[in-house]
Amino acid sequence: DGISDDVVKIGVLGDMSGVYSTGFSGDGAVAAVKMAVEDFGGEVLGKKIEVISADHQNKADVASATARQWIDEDHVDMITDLTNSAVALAVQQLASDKGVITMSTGAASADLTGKACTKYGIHYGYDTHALPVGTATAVVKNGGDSWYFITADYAFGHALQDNTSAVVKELGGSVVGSSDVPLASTDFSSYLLQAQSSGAKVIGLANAGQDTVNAIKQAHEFGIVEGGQQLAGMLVLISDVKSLGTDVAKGLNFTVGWYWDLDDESRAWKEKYMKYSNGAAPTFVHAADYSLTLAYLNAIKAAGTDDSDAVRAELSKQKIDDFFAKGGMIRKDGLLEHDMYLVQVQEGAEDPWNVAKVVRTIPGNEAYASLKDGGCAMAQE
Amino acid sequence: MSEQTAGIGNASEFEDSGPAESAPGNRIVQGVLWGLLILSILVAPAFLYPVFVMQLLCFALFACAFNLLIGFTGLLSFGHAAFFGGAAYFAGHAIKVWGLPPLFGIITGALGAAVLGYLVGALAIRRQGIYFAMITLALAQIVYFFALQLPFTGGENGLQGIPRGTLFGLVSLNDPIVMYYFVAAIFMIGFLIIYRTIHSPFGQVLQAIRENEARALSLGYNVDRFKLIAFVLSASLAGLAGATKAVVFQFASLTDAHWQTSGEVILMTLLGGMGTIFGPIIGAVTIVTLQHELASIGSWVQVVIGGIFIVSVLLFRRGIIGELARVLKVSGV
Amino acid sequence: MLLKLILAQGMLGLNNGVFYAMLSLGLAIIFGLLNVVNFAHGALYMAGAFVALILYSYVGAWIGLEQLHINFWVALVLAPVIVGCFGMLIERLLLRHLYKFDPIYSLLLTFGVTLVLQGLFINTFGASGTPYPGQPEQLRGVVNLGFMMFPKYRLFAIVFSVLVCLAVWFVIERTRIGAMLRAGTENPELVKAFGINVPLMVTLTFGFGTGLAGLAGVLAAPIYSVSPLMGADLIIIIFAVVVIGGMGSIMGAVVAGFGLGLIEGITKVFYAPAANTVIFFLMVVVLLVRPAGLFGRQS
Amino acid sequence: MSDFILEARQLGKSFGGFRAVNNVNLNVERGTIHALIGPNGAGKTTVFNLLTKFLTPSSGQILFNGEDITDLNPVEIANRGVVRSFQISAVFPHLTALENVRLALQKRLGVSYHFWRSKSLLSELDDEAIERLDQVGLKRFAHLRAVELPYGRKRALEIATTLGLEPELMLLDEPTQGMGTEDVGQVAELIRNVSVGRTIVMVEHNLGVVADLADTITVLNRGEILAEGPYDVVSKDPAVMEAYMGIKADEVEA
Amino acid sequence: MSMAVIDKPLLKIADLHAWYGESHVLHGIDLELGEGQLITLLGRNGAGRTTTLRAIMGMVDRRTGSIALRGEEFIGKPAHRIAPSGRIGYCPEERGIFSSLTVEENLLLPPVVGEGGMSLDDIYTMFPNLREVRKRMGTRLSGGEQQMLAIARILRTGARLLLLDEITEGLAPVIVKALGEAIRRLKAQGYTIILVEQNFRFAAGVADRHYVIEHGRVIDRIDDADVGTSMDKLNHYLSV
Ligand SMILES: Nc1ncnc2c1ncn2[C@@H]1O[C@H](COP(=O)(O)OP(=O)(O)OP(=O)(O)O)[C@@H](O)[C@H]1O
Ligand SMILES: Nc1ncnc2c1ncn2[C@@H]1O[C@H](COP(=O)(O)OP(=O)(O)OP(=O)(O)O)[C@@H](O)[C@H]1O
Ligand SMILES: CC(C)C[C@H](N)C(=O)O
Ligand SMILES: [Mg+2]
Ligand SMILES: [Mg+2]
Repeated sequence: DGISDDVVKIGVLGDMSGVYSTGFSGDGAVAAVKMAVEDFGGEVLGKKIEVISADHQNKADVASATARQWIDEDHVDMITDLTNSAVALAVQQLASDKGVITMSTGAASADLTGKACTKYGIHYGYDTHALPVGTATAVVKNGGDSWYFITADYAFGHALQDNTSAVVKELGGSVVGSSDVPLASTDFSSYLLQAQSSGAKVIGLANAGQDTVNAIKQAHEFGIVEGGQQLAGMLVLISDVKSLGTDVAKGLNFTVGWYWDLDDESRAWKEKYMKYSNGAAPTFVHAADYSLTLAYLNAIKAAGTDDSDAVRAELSKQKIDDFFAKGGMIRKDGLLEHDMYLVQVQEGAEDPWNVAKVVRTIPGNEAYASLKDGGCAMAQE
Repeated sequence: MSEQTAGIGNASEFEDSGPAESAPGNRIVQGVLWGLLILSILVAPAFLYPVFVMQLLCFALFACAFNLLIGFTGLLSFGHAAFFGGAAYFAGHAIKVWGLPPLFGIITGALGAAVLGYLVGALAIRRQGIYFAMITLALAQIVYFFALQLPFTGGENGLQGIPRGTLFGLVSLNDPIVMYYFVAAIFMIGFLIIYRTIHSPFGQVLQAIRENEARALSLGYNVDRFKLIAFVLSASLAGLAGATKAVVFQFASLTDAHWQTSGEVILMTLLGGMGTIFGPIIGAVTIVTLQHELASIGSWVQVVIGGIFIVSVLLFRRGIIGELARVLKVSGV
Repeated sequence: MLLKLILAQGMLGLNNGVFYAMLSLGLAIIFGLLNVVNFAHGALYMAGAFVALILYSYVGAWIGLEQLHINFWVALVLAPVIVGCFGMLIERLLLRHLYKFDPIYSLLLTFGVTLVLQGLFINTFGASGTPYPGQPEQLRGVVNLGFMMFPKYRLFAIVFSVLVCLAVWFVIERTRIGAMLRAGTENPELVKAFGINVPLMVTLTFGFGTGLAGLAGVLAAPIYSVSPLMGADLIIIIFAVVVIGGMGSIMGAVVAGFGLGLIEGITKVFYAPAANTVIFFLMVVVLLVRPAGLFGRQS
Repeated sequence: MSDFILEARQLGKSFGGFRAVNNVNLNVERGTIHALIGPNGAGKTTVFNLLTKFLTPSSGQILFNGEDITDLNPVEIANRGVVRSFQISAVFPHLTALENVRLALQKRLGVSYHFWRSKSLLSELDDEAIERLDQVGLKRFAHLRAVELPYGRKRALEIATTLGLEPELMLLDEPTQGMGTEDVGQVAELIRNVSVGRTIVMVEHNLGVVADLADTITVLNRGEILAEGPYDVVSKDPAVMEAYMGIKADEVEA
Repeated sequence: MSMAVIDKPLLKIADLHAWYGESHVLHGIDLELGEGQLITLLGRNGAGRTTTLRAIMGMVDRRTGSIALRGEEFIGKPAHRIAPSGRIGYCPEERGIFSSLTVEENLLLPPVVGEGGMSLDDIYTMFPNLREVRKRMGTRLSGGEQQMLAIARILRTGARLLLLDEITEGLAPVIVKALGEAIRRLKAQGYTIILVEQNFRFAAGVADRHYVIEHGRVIDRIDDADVGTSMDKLNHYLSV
């Protein structure tokens, strides 16, 4: 009992320099975690809380080697961020084998708490199941019933494409094709042409970050949107909208796990965060990073130990009720079920970061797969 | 545009290569190095993170295998990552999907690398010098794309969660110390194979080919076949290293097959000393340790590694062991 | 529909061919004349793109003129000069010391230079890439080619690079400079004794070849986002292009560059996953039937 | 029954459109020294390259001991006992003289592909290697690396190595080129010694050496045979005198 | 030995030392020759004759002493300035034919250093073999053809001082003879020539003087007229 090694170590393993380093991971995520630790008082059960971070370069092997050493040598108690599903899947498995809790935020694949779920793996913030529920539904209902996907060619992209396809088909739409694009491509033109000639009404972007931004830009460059096809970004952050410009992104619908302009509590948190991050507004992933850090520390406090089993159990006992999630709960399969928001790009707001307005709140139980449908074997008994 | 550049690191450049290998001074230095090697392998896990030492051993074996080609045959392969990384996938698949025990999985990996080595080698030895280097580089890139696109490799995700399993159905390799000595044994076997190859009748012919290919041909040696065998041997041993690494990290990834890894193994060998026995080990240990220690400075590691590359090429073409041998006036180390 | 798609992908392929051709051209000049395989060529291409970006987005701020954005046309002239000068520096300070050794050492040296350059740019600008905002006004918008809408800028890039390639080919193959350079590679000492300033010639040539890489970088900036890794995988493709064209052959580099871009583009129509590898497979085939490359001098 | 060890029939080689060797018929009698002479560019080196398959003939046939060897590759030809030397000296510079010779002897042990065995098993060849070195006067240099030998001795080492293969037929391309007078004498002596019991074909510009050693001389000119026979006959042939020695040169455009 | 001093030497070399890296090869060469003269440098293998020519051309790692050409000092000049300002043509021992250039490109390579050079036609007339092979790559030539090319190449440039190193090496007697003719003709046309030879008979009769070099020094100097009487001495110098 008590705190192992007299210190609680939180490891932020993220993409510190690559395509996901803005918006999802990087300094912004580290700032959120550190801010939470500070707000918590820097200590838990009288022991120091330490935050360390490392760059996984979007490489699962780099990530798992780092995680392995963190666990074996540095006795890290919890690993978070794990932006990039391939990374998260690898590290979650490894950490669980070694009895260490992971709390993935940036990573999206619903498999993390689905068929790849583990005893100590938690997925916090959003997933590929939750994203299309809002966005794809809205698009299909507006008449966009045939889709062509441009998909990031790894765990995340494929999961997102699958989950979106399921939504589209359920609503009677069809999927006419897809192109797999390597992560961090800069030229989407040939895929876009392929999509264009498929005749689909909607080009679904099953990618994220810089990839999404580039794809949308080039679609405009080649006159694809003018040609009558609609783009649907399945994972868009406000930072992406900002770099696209609201004129280019105009009309875009997308789904987020939180938006800073939801209520006063959120607005206040955003102001505070911006001081930590050199003036960049938080994305919903950063908010999740903060929220989960507090949740984890509270669980240690409540359990009176940093023992993984005790903390994991405690995490599922609490309700997550803060600026980020209202009445959210961490399920047996490790998924944080909470409300999601469909937002739409808006132009000309006063605050340069006010790039979207919320058009619909998607209740947690609608957004996420049920425990039963999620496919986590461990959670079925 | 002459293609007849003699192999790298040989002939004209280094005129003075000390006395015969069996001179008494050499014997002593050789003995000391062997002793140091064995001793440090035995005691390292007591002082260092075993997984890290295992990584060192894997890369050291990789570099030694590579050196067999560049240092003792005069062929610069710029695509050795294909064998290292390829074998990792073969081994991973054999263990994870076919359920082979780890040892047989690793052997499967090495055999797979041998087949790849045969295919790449047979094509590449049609050209010489810089062309050979570029062709191996490009062929390795094909292997890389296969690793990216074939269904069994897991694409960008890599092949994850390869079980370490048990050795001969007896001891679990999940115990880090057992795993360590298992890896150490593989390293020693690989290293001894290389050592013996260099000092075999076959090695003698390789050296002759490196020094004067046309003459070797006129003496009736089938030069291409010798080169190909050397290539396949080197590829298999690189594969042995890669497969072992896959079991250590329970992971086969694209990084291992990427050209940058091919570049790194060249650097390790160059830095330690091409054509020396122990040099590649020193080079691998230096580079891997650097990467490890400097991981916190992020991409500056690349700058440092690049800088070392430049300095070694400009000033230490003999490498650490090569320079040492020159100063001590010994050979065969 | 299929024909339309083939034409469209062909155009895009040709567009990539611009960079294959210009880069392999520079590589071929440097190799053919200096016997150096410049691994850093891709990194210098990247540097060229960054120079354009820096001129547009940063220089103004540095000198206190926030509103100053040095435009694309200026970059098109300045970047090759800057990159070329940097190339000459590399030649003077580093490569020069390796000519008397196996050319493989030059390859390794430039490999090291590549790592350093990439690392420096990643550290300064991040690995993810920044879009180049300075695309010239005159070249915005699209042209309707009948089978597709094609951005004006990309069309410009194609035409411009064809002209550059032709001009370079003329200078090297049709003037005495070429012969002097080749001789200088082979036996610099003797060429010097004939009264030619070989070291200067070599430096200028290297500067010219790398300047071409810088030029390609500027051309690329408005198309792709400017990223420290933009040249990293490209260089391997360029190697294959050069081997296919015939190492050291100027014509080979240009023809193979555009041709392979085209083939790669069309491959995407039929079997997209093969597009990555088609160039390397072609390389294998060429090696089997014509080891010196399509335009190389057979030995 | 003719005792020709080597016969070339209608041998031809073109480079592009240029016929470097044209319809050459060469009959080399067993146990003799056969010299190939001719002006520069006559095709002598090319003929050597054809005979050893370093070049592929455009036309013609090569018989060795009556068997057609036209389609064999250089390695197979060497392994049949036709071994050549080069116009410039060809040794393995960083191997010792002993190791150089041993490489030739090693072949007959059939262990050259055995990478798993120790090379110490080659030491059984040392005695014979020393003997070969002794034959060419290099015994005391056995443990010196070849680079350290003076030019003439490198040439001798090359011959000793070649002898290690016990070739039936040796082809020597300008063995005395670039040597000072004292070396020339030494090498000529050496060639005479090793010719015992085997056949030698040599290209040589030094007429003194040719006159001294050769039993038969074939004169090539512009890829074709101009004359053939013993020195006394050939050297008096007016065509040879004009084309090769340049007698009557005043009338020929220099 | 006769020590006739030339009034106005075209080339005067005094106390020339030269090094390759650490190795000190020339130990004080002194020689001189007047406009239109022909001298030979004789000596055994490794005596330093080639190095003397290379030192004149600035092709050694370090040189000291004096090389005065038409009164101008050449020691400090960078290598690429020597041929043009001295109007020198150099034919190296190893011939130095460029393999990546055609024969004609090889011929046209050396820049013109003065007026009065031979035209391509003159050259092909002098060496008809070369005309036949002019489109061929340099090193596809036979040894002898390469030798001709190496000499022809410098005759085009208008050089007036020719440094010729072992030009008869590896050549058939017929060519050696032709070259002898050519040398005679060049001399008659007023060229100044330094000839490095193993074979002094080749130059006997054309040369003005012979310098015997050993261990990087001039050990003797023999006027051509005295060759007959100095035969024993010469044989002694040149053989064992
Ligand atoms: N690979 C080649 N391509 C084109 N021409 C060639 C090639 N090799 C040789 N030749 C030509 O063939 C002719 C014969 O050359 P070869 O080397 O056989 O002459 P050689 O009799 O040995 O002369 P030398 O006594 O000068 O060595 C020459 O004119 C040469 O230019
Ligand atoms: N590049 C070099 N580096 C070091 N030493 C050299 C070099 N070239 C020549 N030497 C040495 O300098 C000395 C003189 O050589 P040089 O070539 O001038 O002789 P030479 O009189 O022309 O004889 P040869 O008949 O061999 O041409 C020799 O001892 C030789 O070994
Ligand atoms: C930043 C993200 C889009 C990463 C992605 N969510 C993934 O799972 O890989
Ligand atoms: Mg010849
Ligand atoms: Mg000489």
